[in-house]
Amino acid sequence: MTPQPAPSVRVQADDFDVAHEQALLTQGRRDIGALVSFVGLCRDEDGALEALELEHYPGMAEAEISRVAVEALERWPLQGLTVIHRFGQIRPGEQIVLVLTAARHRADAFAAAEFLMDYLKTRAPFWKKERRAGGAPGDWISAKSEDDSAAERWR
Amino acid sequence: MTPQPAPSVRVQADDFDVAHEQALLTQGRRDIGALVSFVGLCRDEDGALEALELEHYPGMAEAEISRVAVEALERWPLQGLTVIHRFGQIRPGEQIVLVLTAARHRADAFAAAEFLMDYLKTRAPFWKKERRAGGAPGDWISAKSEDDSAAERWR
Amino acid sequence: MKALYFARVRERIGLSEEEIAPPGEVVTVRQLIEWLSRRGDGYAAAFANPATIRAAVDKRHAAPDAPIGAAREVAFFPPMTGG
Amino acid sequence: MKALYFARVRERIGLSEEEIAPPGEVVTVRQLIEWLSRRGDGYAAAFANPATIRAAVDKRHAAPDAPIGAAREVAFFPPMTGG
Repeated sequence: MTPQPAPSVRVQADDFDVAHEQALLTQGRRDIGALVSFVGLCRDEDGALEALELEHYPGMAEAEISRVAVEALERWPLQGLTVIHRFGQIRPGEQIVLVLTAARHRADAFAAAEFLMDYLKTRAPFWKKERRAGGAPGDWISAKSEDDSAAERWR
Repeated sequence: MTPQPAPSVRVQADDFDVAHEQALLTQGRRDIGALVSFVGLCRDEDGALEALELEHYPGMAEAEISRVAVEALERWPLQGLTVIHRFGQIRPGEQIVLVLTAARHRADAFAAAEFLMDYLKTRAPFWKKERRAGGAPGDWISAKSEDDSAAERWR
Repeated sequence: MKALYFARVRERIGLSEEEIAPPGEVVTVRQLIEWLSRRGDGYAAAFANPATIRAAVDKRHAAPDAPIGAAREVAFFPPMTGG
Repeated sequence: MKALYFARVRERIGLSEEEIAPPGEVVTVRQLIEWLSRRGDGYAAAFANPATIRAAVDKRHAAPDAPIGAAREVAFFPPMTGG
């Protein structure tokens, strides 16, 4: 059994490059069988949205994502794990969040990536505020009860 | 409701570039919320494997993957779908298969990607033969019953 | 003790952080919310619906009954909408 | 009718494809396998364990009871191991 990899967790305003992150996770390795990536993107809501403003709790955001990542490593035999979550202004079509999982077998990589996203949604301290097209001030996005139930299924 | 996208299905000897495929799927779009990619890689089996030789049934491979892709599009509201499967000689660390799914919501993108992989494993006409380290002839890889049961859960 | 406020809670209170010194009988997160609610109209509005308030004690999620103990930092915010 | 063989089936028969002309009483995939098995030792070995044989008729998976009808192309192979 290989030792648990250290998860790579980053909270940043800058965009990220999925291909670069995949390369970092797999470089020099020949024992990985499955690589799953999830990218969450900002949708324009049929043209109604001009941008999202993502507020976060610095320090806790990194700590909480790291706790979720460690939990994923305890549940599934992963060979690598990267989570990047952006904050600040994000426009439609731009990337918000990345989860990358590497494992010998695909079921573990898929399950861990879904678990991470479900938990990030309900535990990571980020809040999205809309800015409507035309510059009209928008509202805070409400937490969805379906996100809570998505997280519930891992208990 | 947007019309169903045409799936992009390719069976090829050449390697593929995940970032390029993701860019093709998302370019110019601002309505995609979730992008899931799965890459299946050749494992070296703790150094025992020198290469895999992937045999396929030309014509049927493309047709069967396309049938599975159409089934995925009927089951989940996807915004884009790409499947690439390689054949020929593949060395440890190299990519074998890519599944990319785009959807408004992450649950659909995840489910469709898992479904596609489970079905490809049991329905796409590919066969893997090992070449052992040192050049010793290896054997055909056996179909795993767990792959059959993974496909069963979608019925 | 430092109090941090985020998102709608921050907007309603009009502050992102402040130093607070709750009295000794304020022991739990719930009691701290009740104490803060009496500091002014903005606080009262921010905490009017406790079901929509989440709290963290020293950067960890904390339930309403959790003790604030010797926390250096307590934060209040709406349910999270990241990811 | 063209018969195609893949992977271990191909190796045991020693051919990747050939033209075949089964008699009229060979109606189903299973009957075609039985008829092919009698063509020689390689065929007999390839089809010795029917549970490990999969078939396709005109590039579609076909069950043992499926009719071969007027198929242009029938293929035999082991369970798939792609992905």
